[in-house]
Amino acid sequence: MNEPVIRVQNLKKFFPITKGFLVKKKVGDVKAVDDVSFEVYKKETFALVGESGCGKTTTARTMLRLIDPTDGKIEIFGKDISHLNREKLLPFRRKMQIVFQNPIGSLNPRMTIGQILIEPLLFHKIVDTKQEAYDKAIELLRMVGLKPYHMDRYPHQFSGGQKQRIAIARALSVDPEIIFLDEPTSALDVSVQAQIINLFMKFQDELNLTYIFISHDLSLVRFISDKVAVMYLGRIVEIGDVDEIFENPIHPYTKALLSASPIPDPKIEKQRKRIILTGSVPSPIARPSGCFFHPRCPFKTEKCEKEYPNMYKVSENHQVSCYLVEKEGV
Amino acid sequence: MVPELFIITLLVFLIMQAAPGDFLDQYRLDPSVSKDFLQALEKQYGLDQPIMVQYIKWLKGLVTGDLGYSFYYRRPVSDLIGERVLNTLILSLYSFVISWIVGIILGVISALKKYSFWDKFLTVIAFTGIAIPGFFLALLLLYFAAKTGTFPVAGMYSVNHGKMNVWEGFKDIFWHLQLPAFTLTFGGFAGLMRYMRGSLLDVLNEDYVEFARAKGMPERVVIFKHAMRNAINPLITMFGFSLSSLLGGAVITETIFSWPGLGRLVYQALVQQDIYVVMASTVISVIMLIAGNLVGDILLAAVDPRIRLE
Amino acid sequence: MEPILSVKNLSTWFYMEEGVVKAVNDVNLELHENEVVGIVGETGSGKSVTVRSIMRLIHKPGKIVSGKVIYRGRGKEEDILSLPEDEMTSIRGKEISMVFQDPLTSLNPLYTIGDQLTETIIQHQDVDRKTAWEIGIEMLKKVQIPEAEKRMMSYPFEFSGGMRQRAVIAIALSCNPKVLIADEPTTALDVTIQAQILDLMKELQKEFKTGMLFITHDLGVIASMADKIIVMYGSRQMEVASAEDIFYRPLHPYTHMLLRAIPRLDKKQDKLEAIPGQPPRMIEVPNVCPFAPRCPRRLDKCTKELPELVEIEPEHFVRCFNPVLETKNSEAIPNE
Amino acid sequence: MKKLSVLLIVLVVAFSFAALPYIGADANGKPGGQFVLGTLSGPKTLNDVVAKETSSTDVIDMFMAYGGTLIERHGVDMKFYPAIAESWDGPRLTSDGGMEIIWHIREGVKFSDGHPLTADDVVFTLNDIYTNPDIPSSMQDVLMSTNGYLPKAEKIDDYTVRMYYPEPFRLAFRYLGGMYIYPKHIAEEYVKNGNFEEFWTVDAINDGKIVGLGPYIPVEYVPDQYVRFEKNPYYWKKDANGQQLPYFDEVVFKIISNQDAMRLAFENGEIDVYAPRGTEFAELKEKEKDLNIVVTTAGPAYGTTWISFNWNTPDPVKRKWFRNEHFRKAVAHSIDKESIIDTLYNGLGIPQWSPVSMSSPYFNEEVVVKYEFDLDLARAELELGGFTWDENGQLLDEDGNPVKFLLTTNAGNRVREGVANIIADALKQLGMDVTFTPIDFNTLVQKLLNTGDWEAIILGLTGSDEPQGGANVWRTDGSLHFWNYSPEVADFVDPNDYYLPDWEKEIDKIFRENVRILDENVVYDYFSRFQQLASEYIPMIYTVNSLRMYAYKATMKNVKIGPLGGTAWNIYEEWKEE
Repeated sequence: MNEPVIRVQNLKKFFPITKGFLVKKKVGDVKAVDDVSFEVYKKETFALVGESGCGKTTTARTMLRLIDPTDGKIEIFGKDISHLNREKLLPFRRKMQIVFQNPIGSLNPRMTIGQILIEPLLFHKIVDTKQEAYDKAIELLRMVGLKPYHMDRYPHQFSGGQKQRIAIARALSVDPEIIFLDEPTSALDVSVQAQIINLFMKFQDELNLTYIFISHDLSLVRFISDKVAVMYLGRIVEIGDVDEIFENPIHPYTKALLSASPIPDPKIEKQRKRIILTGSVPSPIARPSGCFFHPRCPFKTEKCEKEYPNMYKVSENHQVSCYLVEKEGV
Repeated sequence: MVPELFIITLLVFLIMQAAPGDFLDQYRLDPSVSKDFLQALEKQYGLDQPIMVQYIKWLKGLVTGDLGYSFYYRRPVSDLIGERVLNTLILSLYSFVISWIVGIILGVISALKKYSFWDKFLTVIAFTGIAIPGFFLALLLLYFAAKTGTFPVAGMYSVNHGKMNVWEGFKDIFWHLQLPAFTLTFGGFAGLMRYMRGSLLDVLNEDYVEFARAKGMPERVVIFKHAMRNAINPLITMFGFSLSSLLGGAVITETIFSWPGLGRLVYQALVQQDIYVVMASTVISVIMLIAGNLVGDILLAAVDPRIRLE
Repeated sequence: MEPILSVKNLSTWFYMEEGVVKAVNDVNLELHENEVVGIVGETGSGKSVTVRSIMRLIHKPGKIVSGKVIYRGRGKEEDILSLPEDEMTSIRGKEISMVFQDPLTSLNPLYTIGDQLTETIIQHQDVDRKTAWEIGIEMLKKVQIPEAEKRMMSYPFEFSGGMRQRAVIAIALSCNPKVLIADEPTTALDVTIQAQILDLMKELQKEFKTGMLFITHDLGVIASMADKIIVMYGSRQMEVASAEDIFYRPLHPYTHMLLRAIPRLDKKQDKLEAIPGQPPRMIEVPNVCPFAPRCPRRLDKCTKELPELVEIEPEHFVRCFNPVLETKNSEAIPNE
Repeated sequence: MKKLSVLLIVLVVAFSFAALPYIGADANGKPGGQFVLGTLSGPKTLNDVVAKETSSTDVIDMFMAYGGTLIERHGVDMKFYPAIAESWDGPRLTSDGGMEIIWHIREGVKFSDGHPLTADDVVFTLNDIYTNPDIPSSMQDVLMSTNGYLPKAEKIDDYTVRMYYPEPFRLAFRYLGGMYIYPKHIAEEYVKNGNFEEFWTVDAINDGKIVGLGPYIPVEYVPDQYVRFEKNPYYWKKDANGQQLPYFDEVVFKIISNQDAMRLAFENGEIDVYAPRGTEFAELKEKEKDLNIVVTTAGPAYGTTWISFNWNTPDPVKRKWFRNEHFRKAVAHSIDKESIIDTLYNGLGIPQWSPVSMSSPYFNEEVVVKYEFDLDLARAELELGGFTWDENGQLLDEDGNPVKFLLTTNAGNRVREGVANIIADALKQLGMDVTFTPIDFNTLVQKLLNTGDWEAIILGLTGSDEPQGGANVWRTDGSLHFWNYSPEVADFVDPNDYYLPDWEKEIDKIFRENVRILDENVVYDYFSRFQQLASEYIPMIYTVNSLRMYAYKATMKNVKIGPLGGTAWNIYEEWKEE
């Protein structure tokens, strides 16, 4: 088997909490990402799912070194980038691009689409001359389904879907190998979402891209990803092959998530047995003892309150951090 | 607070010292003042000592409550400030209160009648207030006073003030107060009004205002209970901040209207390089700034549970 | 039985500097007691403006240009749109309530939950503060907020998103309204919380026999909630039918394509069928089918005139010259 | 020695029958009313020894001068009249080569607190205050004779005081006679305690502690608002009808910090007198009838405006030009004084040629050299000085260096900046490359006094009717002899390159010697020679004197405006017609 392109090991990101009126004092940490490990292989789509505050976005941002990790390793193509300085990071930055949730916020409103596309080409020295950059920009626009005459327009003249296409074109412009997709369609209408998702699928095929896909939409995750990691309060609770996990979820939280996601089919909806969780996600500042999920878990045992469960291997492509595995003897 | 005060005063002191010349320069070109006499004065004022020695001496005095000595007035700085602080407060508090009341009321009207004639009219007034230089307005008012004789031209008291009884004296000051207060108010309320308008318009667009309507609250309750209190919030920080300008914000107005306040004293001291008066005013400004922000924070905590309970 | 609420030929336009935005055109709908009508549509389809028009919460430069909203909950037929403004306050919150999309911003941050709850109760019911407070506590218990007595004293920021939406629902239902309008009430919430809230709303709706207008862009959510569904596109109703008909026998090409464009949790799909093109701009739209530019079944006629909303089958209305009749036998969702 | 004894006789003849009436003895007015004057700022102190600015001295004058000194000067005829001293003997030489004045003090004069004035007060004032080495004051510089002696006073009897110098000192009469007299019974305590600095701060007004011999005593001070004076109930003067002076019950100094407001207050009738600026004069003059005011001018003011060059400027090439008298004369020929008067003084100015004020009795126009505005003459002077022009018209010195220098003045003074521009324009026509840059006053003072880093400057000095007041400027070792400091005074002057022409030495001598001469005629000759030398060699090239301008209410009576200046010098006999 080939080497993974991304290997994250025991990644941690803590944010200090300060308090005080005149003198600020550190009173604790928000453990946004706590001991997260996974591997991603080439041409794979790896999904990070979970509810808001679970740490999926922080994980991605730390991997991109947009924020510095507190501890752990981030290996990209076999090299640990967790402590590289700006300069040494640059080639990795080029290889790793990101498409954000909100296309409006990520495009400079004062620059034309042409300028937005040409700038990174010249900065990363993908091309040598302005003419080449211009030609390449037009090529990119075509690739994402826009027209050459769009070059001279400004972002506000485009619809949401078109803006996201521009963001994709910009990400693709520097020939990346890994693209982080941070809820890339959640601001889009349903009728446009499919266009964008199909575009991602097409480029992955044609350009051998590896995707890190961050989403709370499990239907979308199922459709697009190969592997999925379910996060809860900064930790991965279940990880593995998408189909296996969606067909046979083991962690009660994964189960709850799946059962809570609506299905556009009234008959199925009416027959479904829902696991309705009580309460909401606890604060990441004061996480429960033992398994973080135990206060909401319908299957909790005494053990769950005391000790955080290890990762158990369910199958070759499926791991879960829950004592249920032992009980069921999988 | 203490380190801020220390750094700022040291900075001001160094800047004052870095400026060419000193307080005595104004006498150096006077043929009737001899070199020996100037030297005697230098020694007397401590100007012959190294800068840091002068600063530390002043600082030591400050700790014991001694603000230093004015070269120009040859009196303790605390006396000079003491006899003017009330005058400045009368003027600035009066116009402060009026600016805030007028600014908030007009801002609310302007926001509620958005894009109406009154909104546009008040906007024009506000921008006039912001744009017109204070000294120009002050001079305009002076001419108005002189031509119509309705208001006294300058000063805080009539020359016969000392012979008036309490009520007459109060009326006398009140009468003198109007023009300078108008100058300050006109420049001050406009910003507040625009700020209040903007803030209220923002709040009126908030979901909770719409939700209050949707649950059937009368418009009066929607505006005054749900919108207004939220709209005032950002102004409270400003309120605290502008409190700090109460003791020093009106140099030009005070000078033009001959109002016997601190602004004039400090301005003159700056020009004359009367360093300890400047230093004292710096100390006052810093303390006022810190106190103002503190008041702002306390008020904000009082009205906003999010701040209070965190 | 007469519907409790009938909307007739409602149009609401916004007079902007760039031109007139015809946000809602000629909308008709009926809502019965104990019935859930869903309105589905994308951003700018006019679904939200429709319900705000019913509440008369349209502000300048918007204007309700035509139509009637007949309310029958007070033993007579009343056109809400022609009531005086102060009369309107006795309809809002008491007869017709509304829940907004974002629970984080629907509550005033400066007042306690109890205050915001009791002020509504006092406004509409002839009770004193103490009674109102007790009714408030009861309502919080109804929406399953634990320690209701204590939580009355809390401020919104002390609540999580789900709890806030519960509080909003408590306020909306506190005066036992006959109609509840829910404008994307769970869009801002996480999926597990969404499930809780939807469950709760459904339960309460059944309990109070409220007529509910439920607005969403999420076909999954609407599938579990609505008895009847209105599909809106480009400020007009495109298809109106029972939930089953919409999902299993969609007749309008837009509905038909939309159902194929969304991924499904319960199936492994190879491909999503994307709808080409962009949603329409809403300024100065001509009177033709708004979906025509993106429609693969477009006829010449479609770009020239506006199809009527016709009842093609009983209780199944479609606005289309070329409906998808050949897929009658529920090909829309391939059954496995 | 023979010459001296002749002098002595002349002096005795001239002064010992001094039985003139006092000023105001012939006045005929109506008592009562209030007189309001405007002032730009309030007093800083009421202690004359400490006071340095007019805002303080104007207030002090009210209770210590105006009849409160031994002798006083008439503002129009400029003569000295008896005041507290009824008569005097001297000044006269004494047998030991010194000089004395015997003052006969008027009997029955009382301070404003009713305490009688005696010789003790006068002796105390001179010996214990003005000449006290522990109380530094600028008065000591004024009183010091040529060789650094200070006078001593001794009481002969209760009403006779003798003042004595070890050498003759001409100025003694005016300075000693004009000295303010302190009430010994109040001031002595402070002198003894060594805290005379703290005597009569402004707080003393409201404490009711001010005591004086002058006509009005300050009784109320509201900082930055007004000072109110009440008439001195024991003031000694009486008018022609035996009515005790002064006439006004009250005088008020109204403090108005803004000149525009001051003028409006005058037009509004809130103040009684006003000193208009040149720009306002014509306008006010037009309103004379409407406002019922008098608007008038009164001869040239003492203040001067001149251009000067630094003979010790750091660049030796430039030093050479500036020391060249032809260069300076050429500059003098290029000053268009008429256009300065027209454009900058609104016509209310007068050309100045002599270092002695035109209002001074020593002014002698006959001897003064005048370099009229004439660029051709200027060019001729330059040629005489060895200068030439290149093909572009640029002026070159005899070594071929282009003439190029910086002209400066203090920023913010509109008149000086205007004068600088007019002069710079003319000099450019002569082919000089002049760059004019105004700089901050304090920086300018540093350059002028401490570093010598300047080339050409336009400035002004205050003056008086007594030329000796400029000794600090004209003596070669003077601390304001800035165009050519002696290396002993300023360390930036190179002693090896110090250039002192004969005429400078002669002027120096005049300033050293004239004060030893008591014969006014001889002094007059001395200062004539001074004026001749200074105006010919022009180390300072004078430009224009502004005229003094006054406006006052027409109801004010007995306002007598003369060369001494001011509307208040005879305030005790002024009155108002209601």
